[in-house]
Amino acid sequence: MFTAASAAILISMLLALGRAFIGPTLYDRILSVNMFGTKTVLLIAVLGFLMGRPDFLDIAIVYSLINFIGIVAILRFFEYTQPSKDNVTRADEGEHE
Amino acid sequence: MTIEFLIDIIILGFLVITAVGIAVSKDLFASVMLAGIYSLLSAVFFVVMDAVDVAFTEASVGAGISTILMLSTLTLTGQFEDPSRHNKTLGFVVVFITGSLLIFGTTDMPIFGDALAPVQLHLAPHFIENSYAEVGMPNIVTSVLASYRGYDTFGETVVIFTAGIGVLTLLGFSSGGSTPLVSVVAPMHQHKILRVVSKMLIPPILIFALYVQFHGDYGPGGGFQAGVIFAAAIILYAMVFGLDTARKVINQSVIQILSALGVLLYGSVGLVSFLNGKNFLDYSVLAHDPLHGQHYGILLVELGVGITVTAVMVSIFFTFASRVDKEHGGNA
Amino acid sequence: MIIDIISWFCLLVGGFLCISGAVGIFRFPDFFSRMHAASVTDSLGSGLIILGLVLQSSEWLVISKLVFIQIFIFLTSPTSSHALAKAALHSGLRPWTKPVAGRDDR
Amino acid sequence: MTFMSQYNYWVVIILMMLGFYIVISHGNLVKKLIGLSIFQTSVFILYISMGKVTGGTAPILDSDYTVYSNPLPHVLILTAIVVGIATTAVGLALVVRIKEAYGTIEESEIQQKDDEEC
Repeated sequence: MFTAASAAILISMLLALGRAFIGPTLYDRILSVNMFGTKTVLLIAVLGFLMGRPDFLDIAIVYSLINFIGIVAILRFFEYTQPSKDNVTRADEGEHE
Repeated sequence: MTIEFLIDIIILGFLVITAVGIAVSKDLFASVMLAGIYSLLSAVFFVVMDAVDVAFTEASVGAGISTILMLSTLTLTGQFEDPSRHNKTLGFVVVFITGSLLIFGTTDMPIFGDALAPVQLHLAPHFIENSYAEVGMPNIVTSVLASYRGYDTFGETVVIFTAGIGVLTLLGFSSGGSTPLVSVVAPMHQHKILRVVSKMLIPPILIFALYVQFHGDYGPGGGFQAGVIFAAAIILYAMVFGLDTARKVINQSVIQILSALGVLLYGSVGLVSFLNGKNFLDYSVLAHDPLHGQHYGILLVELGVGITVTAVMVSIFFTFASRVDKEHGGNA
Repeated sequence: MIIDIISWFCLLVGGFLCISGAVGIFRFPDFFSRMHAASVTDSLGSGLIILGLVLQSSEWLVISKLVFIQIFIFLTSPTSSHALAKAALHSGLRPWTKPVAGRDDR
Repeated sequence: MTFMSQYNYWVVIILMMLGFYIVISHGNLVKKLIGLSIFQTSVFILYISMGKVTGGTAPILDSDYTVYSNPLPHVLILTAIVVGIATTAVGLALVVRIKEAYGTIEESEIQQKDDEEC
């Protein structure tokens, strides 16, 4: 049953990865990285049970915390580039449409 | 074929796809984000390969600090690369030849997971069988890291300290000269929810870092991981509430002293054991019972590593972030 | 036994929700609908998977760690989604609307 | 099984070559550093793969288990990851300085400017 759950998580990871590749705007990529992070937390938790040593959940806890920091960092530094370079956003939008 | 091996194959496949994505992407921001995914995947791989301590380190370093540093550099250097200047064919030929030679070389490698491979026959059996009697810790990785190979780890700590000094000399010189721009409006002021949630999350992160630091003898964790997590909490504070606020909480000079203090703590533990008539970093003389001595020694050494790693990571981030603030006028 | 069945059910439904969210993130036409798909299913899917794991474990330490993970996911996931949506809207990205629908700018 | 038994090493080599390719053929210095970190991770994967023992478990002693994976590669790679990020930080600092000095981080443009100065 853990196998089925981990397979489901792996499939959703693959789809998120696909969106990170094609995602026309950078926000799509950030979104998929965020989702990927959540899925990684779940996968590590399930893997702990699958391999019979569930006492290693600390790694999953670290991920759930660090992932948030990563997203905040991406948003924070992305904002620096946005106001000055309006044309970048326009270009992204154009690509998207 | 076991399920673990199947997951291993899938994860490695994902890794290759991600790496190809990084190679072809022109947008450096996208590359950095894919590099984040790459690091997440490699951490999962390390878990599958039973390397929980390594996965822990990769988890705290790869997704957090590494992404943050890359992004802060990108805000200073620009988002796009110039694809016209690549020498594709020559690079491809060189890579192809090297790769095929290496693939040819793998035919001599032992079968994956072989318990009788040459790697498994020396040292590792000794560590697995005797480390509990000699060092008294369930986590073999910690006892090897801090006790058997304590000298090596000392060297690594010094390398990290040196890297911190290097970044400071490269980028931190002008921070004392002109008065830094005081950003009137704290950054991310428009993200009220983010600020509240960060305020809620920072104390648990700090406590969790302390848990990782002192629980490293019994589970995955230790000074390196704890240091990075602790630094990540401080970095989160600096990002959400502004660099100046963070500087008020943690002074730059305090950080510099702390980063040296960790290395000194490590070295002085070695010196104490040296002066007591044993080898450098042989902790068994630190208490009457050699096992207790080992415990004390590892605790102190890991603390030294943790302090140095925290201080160096925070000072590296502060140096980069103050550059970013200066470049972009300090009002994001 | 009954606990096993409940936990399997939780794991399966959680896995299904994860996949459906991922399909949403992959197939939906624009950023905001993708984000909607991702964040809505993420919370429930991860919650169910963690619940399934909690039902499988016997040690209190493991259970408390799982609960912590769940709390952190519940705190961070919506927050980052919100911040992301806000940043995207700020940067001038507008939700995709049906061309005929016309004036529904928000 | 015997066919796939070298799979990890192949992936290591593919990743290593991808990183190598990025380092030698891309001109952007930040991209080069990303390529370097891919290369680095491939070495980590090589070490950790070699330490794995089939049927083994994580090297944290527990009375329920007798077979453990090799702890030595884990120690080496654990420190290497943290040292790797520290050295990457130095590299990025150098890139920022180069950008300030030359106004670009494309390798060929930097070389062009160097040539003009001579």
